Parts: sequence; structure tokens; C-alpha cells
Amino acid sequence: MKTRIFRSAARASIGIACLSLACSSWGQSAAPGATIDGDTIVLGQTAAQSGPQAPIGASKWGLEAFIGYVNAKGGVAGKKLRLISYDDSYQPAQTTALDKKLVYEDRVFAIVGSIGSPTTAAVYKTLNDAKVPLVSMGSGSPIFYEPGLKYVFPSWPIYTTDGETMGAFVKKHFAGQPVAVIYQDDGFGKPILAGIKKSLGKVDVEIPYVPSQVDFSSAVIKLKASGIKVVMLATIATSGAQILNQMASLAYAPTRILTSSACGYGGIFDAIKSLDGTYCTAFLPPPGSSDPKWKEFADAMAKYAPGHPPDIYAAWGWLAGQVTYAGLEKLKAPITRDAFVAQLETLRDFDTIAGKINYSAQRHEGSCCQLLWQAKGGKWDIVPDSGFNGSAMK
Amino acid sequence: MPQRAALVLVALCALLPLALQTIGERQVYWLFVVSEFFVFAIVAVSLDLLMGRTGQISLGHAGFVALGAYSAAILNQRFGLDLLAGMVVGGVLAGVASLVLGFPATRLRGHYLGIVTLGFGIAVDQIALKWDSLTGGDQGIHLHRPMLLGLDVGTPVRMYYVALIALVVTALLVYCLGQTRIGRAFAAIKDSEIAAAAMGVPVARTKVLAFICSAFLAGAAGAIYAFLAGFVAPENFGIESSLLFFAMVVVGGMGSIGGAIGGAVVVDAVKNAAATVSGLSLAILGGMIVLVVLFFPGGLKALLQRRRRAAAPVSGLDGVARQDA
Amino acid sequence: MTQYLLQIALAGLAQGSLFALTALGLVMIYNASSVVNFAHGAMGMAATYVAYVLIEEVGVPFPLAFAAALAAAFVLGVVVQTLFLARLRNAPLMSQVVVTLGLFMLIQGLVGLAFGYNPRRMTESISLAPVILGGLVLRPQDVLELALLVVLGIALAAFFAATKIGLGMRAITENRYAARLMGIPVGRLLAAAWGAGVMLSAVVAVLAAPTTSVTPNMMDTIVVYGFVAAILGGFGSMWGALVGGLLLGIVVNMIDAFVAPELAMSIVFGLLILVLYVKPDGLLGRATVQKV
Amino acid sequence: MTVRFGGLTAVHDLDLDVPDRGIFALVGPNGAGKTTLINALSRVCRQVEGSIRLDGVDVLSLAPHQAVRAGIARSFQRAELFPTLTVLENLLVGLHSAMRTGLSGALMTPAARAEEKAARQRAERVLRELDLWELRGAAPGDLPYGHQKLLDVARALVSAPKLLLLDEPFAGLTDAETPRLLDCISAAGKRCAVLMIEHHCELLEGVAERMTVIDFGRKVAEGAPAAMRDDPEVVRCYLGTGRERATAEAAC
Repeated sequence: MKTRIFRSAARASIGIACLSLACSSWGQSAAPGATIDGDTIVLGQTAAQSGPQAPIGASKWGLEAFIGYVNAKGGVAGKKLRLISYDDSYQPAQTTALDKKLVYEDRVFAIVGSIGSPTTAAVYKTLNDAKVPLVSMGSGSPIFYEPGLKYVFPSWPIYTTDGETMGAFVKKHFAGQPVAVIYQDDGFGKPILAGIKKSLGKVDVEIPYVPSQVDFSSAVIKLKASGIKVVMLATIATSGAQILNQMASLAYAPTRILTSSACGYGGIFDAIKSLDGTYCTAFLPPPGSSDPKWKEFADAMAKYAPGHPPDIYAAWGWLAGQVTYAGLEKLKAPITRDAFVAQLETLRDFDTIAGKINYSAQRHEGSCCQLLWQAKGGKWDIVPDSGFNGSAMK
Repeated sequence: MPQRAALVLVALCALLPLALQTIGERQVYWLFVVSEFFVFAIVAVSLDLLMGRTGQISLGHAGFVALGAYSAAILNQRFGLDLLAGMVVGGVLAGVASLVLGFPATRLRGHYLGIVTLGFGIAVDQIALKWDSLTGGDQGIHLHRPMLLGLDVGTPVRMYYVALIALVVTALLVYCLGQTRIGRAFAAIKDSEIAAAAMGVPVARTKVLAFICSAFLAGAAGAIYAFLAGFVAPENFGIESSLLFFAMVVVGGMGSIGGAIGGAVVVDAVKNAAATVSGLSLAILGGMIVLVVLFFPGGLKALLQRRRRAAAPVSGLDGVARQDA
Repeated sequence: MTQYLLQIALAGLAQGSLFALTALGLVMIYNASSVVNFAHGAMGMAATYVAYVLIEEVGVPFPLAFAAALAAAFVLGVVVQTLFLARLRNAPLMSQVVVTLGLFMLIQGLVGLAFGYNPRRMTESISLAPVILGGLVLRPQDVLELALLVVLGIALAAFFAATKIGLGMRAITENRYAARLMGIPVGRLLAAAWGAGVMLSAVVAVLAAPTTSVTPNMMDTIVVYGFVAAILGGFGSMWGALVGGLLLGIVVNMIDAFVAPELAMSIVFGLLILVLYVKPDGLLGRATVQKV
Repeated sequence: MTVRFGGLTAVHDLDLDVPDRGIFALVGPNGAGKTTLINALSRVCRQVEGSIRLDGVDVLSLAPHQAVRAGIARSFQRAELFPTLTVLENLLVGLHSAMRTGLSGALMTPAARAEEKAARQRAERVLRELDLWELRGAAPGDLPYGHQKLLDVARALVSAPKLLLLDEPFAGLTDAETPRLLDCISAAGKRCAVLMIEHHCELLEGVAERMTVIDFGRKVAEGAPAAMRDDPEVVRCYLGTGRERATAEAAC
């Protein structure tokens, strides 16, 4: 009986082998959807809506608000915009599958505003090879800024700029004081550390951690025992909150500077009791600010994405919308991906909610500049004279 | 006859790419999804060999998949090794890891293996993230175009057949193993460790052997996955994936290849259908596991077959729990 | 330097007491029912959400909310035992363990559905300023954790040594069949053991909430360390669980401070494997006797 | 030989000598230490002091799974069959030590297939002898209890042991099933030594050459079954006042 199964299996595999040879020419053509022939431009996004990283998924609503806002004004390049957004739970394996779905099944024109360093890292090369534009991903990871990635357009300041902003500020105001950095031990935390070192020269204590860590007592005790006066935190939101709370509970109050990704969420003043006085890097206006660009965004959120607060995560989506719009704005039929990319590469000092953005054929730089906020009485204030311009395209 | 049904299914799977040609380029996505499913099914079958056949729990099978995927990716990136070499090396490394873990853990009480593998899954993640000079850290590794024995298998269709053949071969191997001395020893240990020992089965060593076989297959599946996705990253293989594999085996009905594959279909479907709501797929899968164990101990397999067997006789360590019935 | 070491050790003891209480609950349940409760952390987490809702949304004072969470945990433990596990008493042990894993996913998923995954902050159990004693910072939270461990440890030991229920539970551990013949209400005692075990998990979760924030995943790390502590203690001995937990707390904090915090759990599991090679029954465990 | 569990001594200083052919019975009241003795001989029970030798081999130095290769096979009081395997497969597990094929079996190598075929023939022969051949594909759980006990004995027999240990093989059997098993055991007694725990003295009289009575782990009497019947010590053991029974049996 077994022999028979084997024989059948052998026969089947030979058949399969022949088939696979016969079919070998399939699936090698360029990605579909490269040219817009209908009256709608479909954009694709992946963002975590579930799992521990779900809060960043709010960027979907910022993008929806932008699309609603543009469509209400008659669309762009004579077409309406539409978004298909999938939940990848912040898992690169899911992003890989979902981007295939967006490109081949849904035939989107471009991937826009997808969130997360590891998730985007999983797909950016494949998308670039397939000549599908990947615009304004939610990450400042240096890998996306490498030259030669023709179809990849990051819009955030690169993470090293974030670190340089902190370092420059410390050098100016706290020169000579012992400083420490707690950083996430990955492609997010390490470039920030590198930026800090670049502008500050040296760091007295460096403490790496992984996101799953919840008890930072030992780290805080170590900093306190070493007499550290300035602590910079290259952390995600939850870890940043845990560390600052630990500091308060151990009666330790150094100068604290958070990275922008750790302080954008709405509930931060509830989550960290000792936030007052804490600094944070930023490339967006503080939530609730009277900046006209923020007001435009907040008003659109209220109108086109009701029920979703205009927070920093939503603003990331809005930023992605702004960049995409700039690439489409002056295009005439036929609208193609290559025309879109060429148009993006002409943008110089393009003003967005995240400041000025520069792209050229040689360099896709994204936002140039960052500054600092400081927590005061339950809201963020911009620290005067704290701006840092990391642009190399001057 | 289940064998005939299996052959028909394999034939249908082999013809699927032909049918998919009618939808043009959209097939790229569907071929990927089904290929990915084949790889998951291999892992489910391998885990079933351990859980369903030998009665040992692993909560870190994604760790073995990760080990295989990383081995294949690193060898491919640095030395240009092909898919087959990646599968062999990945499988062997996973097997070695399982030997180190399994030797102390299986000698002891059954649940130790569950806890130790849980830790293993977490550790693989952490080490892959930390050792970035080798693994690329959180930025992962992008692989070159997959080659298999000199043949370019880089198209979606060819990768589909690679995954399908791997699944068929895995299923055949596990099926045949079940008909041999070693396979019977696995089942004997699951049913009653004491009686198995009295029949001359070296219980601890055989448990480790089952663990190694299972880890080897999972590692080889990981290598295929690496080439299929073209990318490997630590977050791909977290505890969530291990729980998914676990759910596939339980829902499908432990101790059957068809059950494991069917379980993979159901779990994959639930995962995709419920993905957009936070916690929903976790809750559904958890609920399914509880319901299956309480009301359908045979899982999908038994539901489909409707073959009823009388209650098993009191045996082995379970007898302790049964005494108070 | 000594002061620094002492401060780390103190933090280690405080964190270790959480591991110890987790391990204690796991061992209690294991001793009574031979089941390793993989849903242990998730059940404690669910109870913490009860406290969270009562404190932050209803405005109940902390002690009352804490009591309510404990009551909820007890009920949850009893329900799980009587509704799910009691049905499986004739099934293989593995089925019971698999059910606890299913419950882990179910509970975590349901809480995630109801409350989302955004971290929520819960008011500290005691909001006193830290006390500085000879250069050492004593956190009220740490002191509370250690005090609770001592109190609960002694209370449980006394309970098992002296009371009728405690003796009955010990009899079930020894031989469930004989215990039933002796007229011990096995079912009720099993339910009580589950209830009490889950209550311990709730104690840990509520104590840890200010540090971890309240999220569906808040207990994941702690419960894994709880498993390790229980194995170090021989998975069966209450004292072993206590000592194993405290020891592990110090080890983890030492790794955090001096080795590599980002690899803490990997190192701990590496050490655990080594321990199992050298002392298969844990650092404090006794050899077990198989039954035919 | 002495076996202790904590403070309890289940088998106390027992001397037992079994020739290489024939059927020998072990009798005694509940808790006398009979099953413990079998467990000690088959190496399930590890806390043994003294020495056990079989054909010059030191049995105490063997791991539990090595006992079969040394020639010791056993049955269980409650027929510990493997419910997820078929009747035939249960017997094949009994041949585990006699076979060599490792993982290569999954590749169906010629050597593996030849060995598998031989093993199946051997197992089927035993099943035929016991009239169980028709049930070879059934699940053990579907069989009546008597057949399960029979299968348990067959599983021990298939490895052709030198010493066959049977723990109450007749308990739970119907009157119709008893003679079948009795024949089978008598046949086995011609090929090897059979050490059997049994309560029914009438059953033993026909088959057993010698019987040893133990109580509280000590040897009380020894001799031919017929003679034992009138031994005052034996009578006292069985008919004696209802003493508390030790639970040693459950503990091993």
C-alpha cells in the first residue's frame, strides 16, 4: 500500500515539475496599476490597527481626512483619491503579504504613509524593484534615505537629525554636565544615539533596551548612582513613559529629553505624572497649537474623520497626504508612476505640516528640521531657539 | 479512502496556477498567499508530529522557523547558497537547538518543554535583534533570487511549486514515519509512558528524537519562507506566530496530518478575516481551542470523519487524573 | 558602589517578590490539579482591568477596588476550574494544559477587544513620596510588594500546615483518589485552589500596574519569569517558588545593570537550561515519584 | 531485595528464585507488595536495595527500557494499552527492542521494509495463536475488557522474553475468556519463566508449579499450590481480620 502511495507521489511530483517548467514565464511582467485610466487614483497603506502598536494606526485617519479634504476641493489632477488601508499588526510578515495584495490585487497607484521601521524595511526593496512608489513612510530609519532608491520617498527627518537636535541643545545649555542615553537597541534607537554622539562628541552612559522590557529600575538606579544630570531617551512611547515614571518614583530628576516618537500621543500627560519640564524633539507643531498648518489639519480631521482626535499619529497620515498631493498636483494624463516620481523629485523647500521637504533626483531627503518642545502645565510649548537644520541640500 | 482524497487535493493544488492565469497579474498575490499557507502547513504538520503524535507541547515553534529562515538568509546573502542548502542547514541548526533544549526538558515533567520552548522563542527574537552584524537586526535581511539546484525558482509560480512539493514531501515523510518502529514509539509515549518504557522504548531519548524531527521540519520550512518572502526579520517569528501554529494543530485535531493542514486553513482564514479588529482573531482562536478541547476532542478531523471510538482505557500518567472520575 | 549594589538588590527583591507571588499561584494550582496554568497572567490581568475601571471610571477608592479585583480573580479561577477543567478530568493531562493556553488567548483577546491596546495608567496603590534612608531610596511600592510577599507567604504556609482545608489540599496533592475516598470534597477544594491561585496573580498584576501600565500584555513578561521561578523552585514546592522568585528578581536586575538588559530574558533562559542540566529537579526541588 | 518509599517498606528482604521454565505464582492480600515486586523486576520502580539477576545480568543496572532487551517483559494490572494505535501496532511496539530501524524507516529503505515485514509476521502469528487476528486493525478501546487483557499479555509475549511478568491477568475476565488466556499462559510457561500475580487459587492449581505467598512485603510461605491451600499462614493472610491496607500499590 505504501509503495503505491510512493509511486503515485512520484508520478505527481514529476507532473508538477513539468508544469512548473511550463509555467515558468508567468508573473514576470511589471507590477500592474502603473497608469491611471479611471477617474480615481487608489492609494494603499499598511498600518497597525491591532496589537501592542495599534495607537500608531491613527495615521490612517489623518490620511483619510486629507483625502476627504482634497476630494471636497475637486480632487487632484482631475481625479479623486481613494485609500485602501490594511492592518499589518506591526508584523513585517503581514506587511509583505498585504503589500502584494495592494499592488497586485487592488492595483493601487502608490503605497503611501505606511507606518513602522521594521514593517517598511520588509518591503521597500521589493517595491523599489517593482517600480511602485513608496511615499512618506512613518519612519526616519537611515536605510530609506540611501541613494539609488528611486521610488522611495521618506518625508520624516532622518533619525540622526533627531539625535543631533538633542545633542546640539544639550551642548548649548548643559555643556560639561554628565549625559546618558537610553536607546532602543535597533534601527530606530541606534541612529538617534549616533546623531547625539555626532553633535555632542561623547556620551557618558549608554543603556540599550528592548521594547518588551517593562522594569527599568536598574537602569534608573544606575544613572542616578553615576551622577548623570542629562538623560536623553531614544525610546518608543510606552518605554519612555515607564522610564520617566521610574525616575519619579526613585526621586531622581535630571534634565530629560525624549525623542519625537515617544511623546506624540494624546494621553501622555496622564501616562507620565512628572512630565513637566521634560523636553521632546519634534518636527510637527504641538497638538492644539495655533499654527495655521495644524489648524488646517485639525479642522479637516473634525470634518472628514469625525471621532478621531487630531493627534501626532494622525498628523503623520496628513503629512503623507500632503507629499502625495504635491507629486500628483501638476500631472496631466496619462498619469503614470514614473511621472509621479519625476514630479516629486522637483520639490524644493516644499512646505508641509512637518516643515520644509526637499527631493532631487540624487537625494530623497525628507524634512530637514527639528526643534524642541517642553512640557508645561499639561501642554507642550515650543522651546525658542532650539531648531536644528540637518539638511545637506542647502 | 483518505489517500485518494489527498491525491485529488494535491492534483488540484498542482493545477491551481493554471486556473489563476485567468486573473492575470492578480495571481501574483494569490500565489504568494497560497504558497505562504503551504509553508505554514508544513510547520503545523511538524508541530503535530510533536504535539499530536508524541504528546509534547512546544510554544516556541516559531523560534525554529526563525532559525531556519535566518540560516538560509545569511547563507544566501553571504555565500549565495541555494534553497536546498538553506533548507538542510536551517533544518539541521533547528534540530541541534532542539537537542540542547529538549535533552533536559523532556527528561522531566511534560510541561517543562512548553515553558522552555516559550523562552526559546523569545530568546531567538532577542538574539536576532541584538546580533545585527549577522542578522541585520530589526532591518532584517533581503535575500537574492532563489535558486534550486541551478534552476531559477524566483517566479511566484515556481516558488508556489517549491512550497507545494515541500508540503507533500513533508506530509509523506511524517505519514510513513507513523508506520514505522519510531513512529509507533512516539504514539506509545503519548498514550502511556510507563507502558512504552516496559515495551523497551527509551522514553526520554525518543521524546528528544520527536522534538528534533519536528524542529528540523520547522527549520526547513523557515528556509522556504525566507526565500518566498525574500526578507527575514525578527518580528516575523514572535510568540504570536508560535501561538498560531499551536492553534492550527489543536483546531485541526491532534495526531493527524490532514487535521494539521485543515487546522492551518481554518486558522489562516480566521487570522486574515479578523485581522482588522484589535484582539478579535486572538479571542476567536482562543475560543476555538477551548471549544475544540471541551466538545470536539478530535478537532476538525473527527468532525469530518465522524468516526467514533469508544473511550480509551485508563492508561499511564493520565490514569492519575482519571482515577477520580 | 556598595550602595549602588544594595539599591539594585533592593529593586531586585521588589521585582522578585512579584515573580515569587506569581510562581506561588502557579504552584498552588499545579499541586492541586497537576495543570500548569498558562492563562495565569491573563487572568490576573483581567482582574486588574476590574480594578482599573472601578478606580478610574467609577471613582472607587483603591482598597475597595483592589478587593473587588481579588474577588473577581477568585470567581474567575473557580469558574475556569468548574466549568472547563472539571469536565476534562478524564481527558489526558495535555488537554487541560491546552485549554489553559486557549483561555490565555481568549482572555487576552477579549480584553483587547473591550479596552484596546493603548497603555492606561492606574493610580499607585500608595502615593507616598519615596523615603531616603542612608542614601538608599526606599520606594513605598517596593516595600509594599515585599511586605505582601512575606505576609502572604506566611499566611499560606500556616494555612496549608494547620487548617482543615489546607490539609485536604495537601491530601489531594498526594493522592486524589484516596483523598476522595477519605471524604474530602475534591471538586470544591480544587476550585478553591484555582480561585486562590488566580487571586495571587491578581495581586501581582495590580501591584505591577503602575510600572507596566495597564495593557492586555502587561503580565506577559512577569508570568514568564514566574514560570522560571517555579521551575527553579522545583515546580511543586511553595518555599521553592518563593526563594526562586526572589533569587530570579535579583539575577534579572543584576543582568539589567551589569550585563545586557536587552538580552535579559535570553540569558535567564540560558541559565535555566544549565540549571536543568545540573539539577533536573530545580535548585530547591525534590525528586518526584512516578505513579503506575 | 527491599523496596522503600519514604518511611514505608513495601517489599521487605524478599528472596525469590525462579527457574528458566515454568509458571510461578505470587499471591497475597492487597497491599502485600506484589505489584511493587513486579515493578521492581521490570525496573519501573527504582528504589530497590539488594540485587536482581537474570541469567547473570544485573537487572538493577538496567534502565526501564532496557529490561525488555534483557529478556523481561510484563503486562499491567489495568491493561495499559496504547489507545491511539491499532491492535497490531500495539504488538509491534512490544517488538521495539527487537527491531533496529531508526528514522530512515520514513524513507522506506529496503532494509527497513524487510524488517517491518518480518515484525508484522511475527506479531500476526501471536495474534493468530490468541485468536485475535481478526481484530488486528481495531482500536484497543473498542475491544471488550477481556480482549484488552489478552492483548496486554500478547504484547508482552511477542518479544519472546525469558521472564514474563503478569500482573493479575485474569482479573476482570469473563468465564468464557479465562480458559483462552490460561491456555496461552500454559504455552508460554513451556518456553520461558512466567511470574504471575493471581488471587484465584483454583485457577493456579492447574497451571502453576510453585507459588509464593507474601504479606507486608515478606515471604510467608512457598510451595506447590495444592499444599499451600492448607497452610495456616496462608489462610490467616486471606481470611484474617480486616486490617488496614497499606497503599503501597498505588504509590509505585
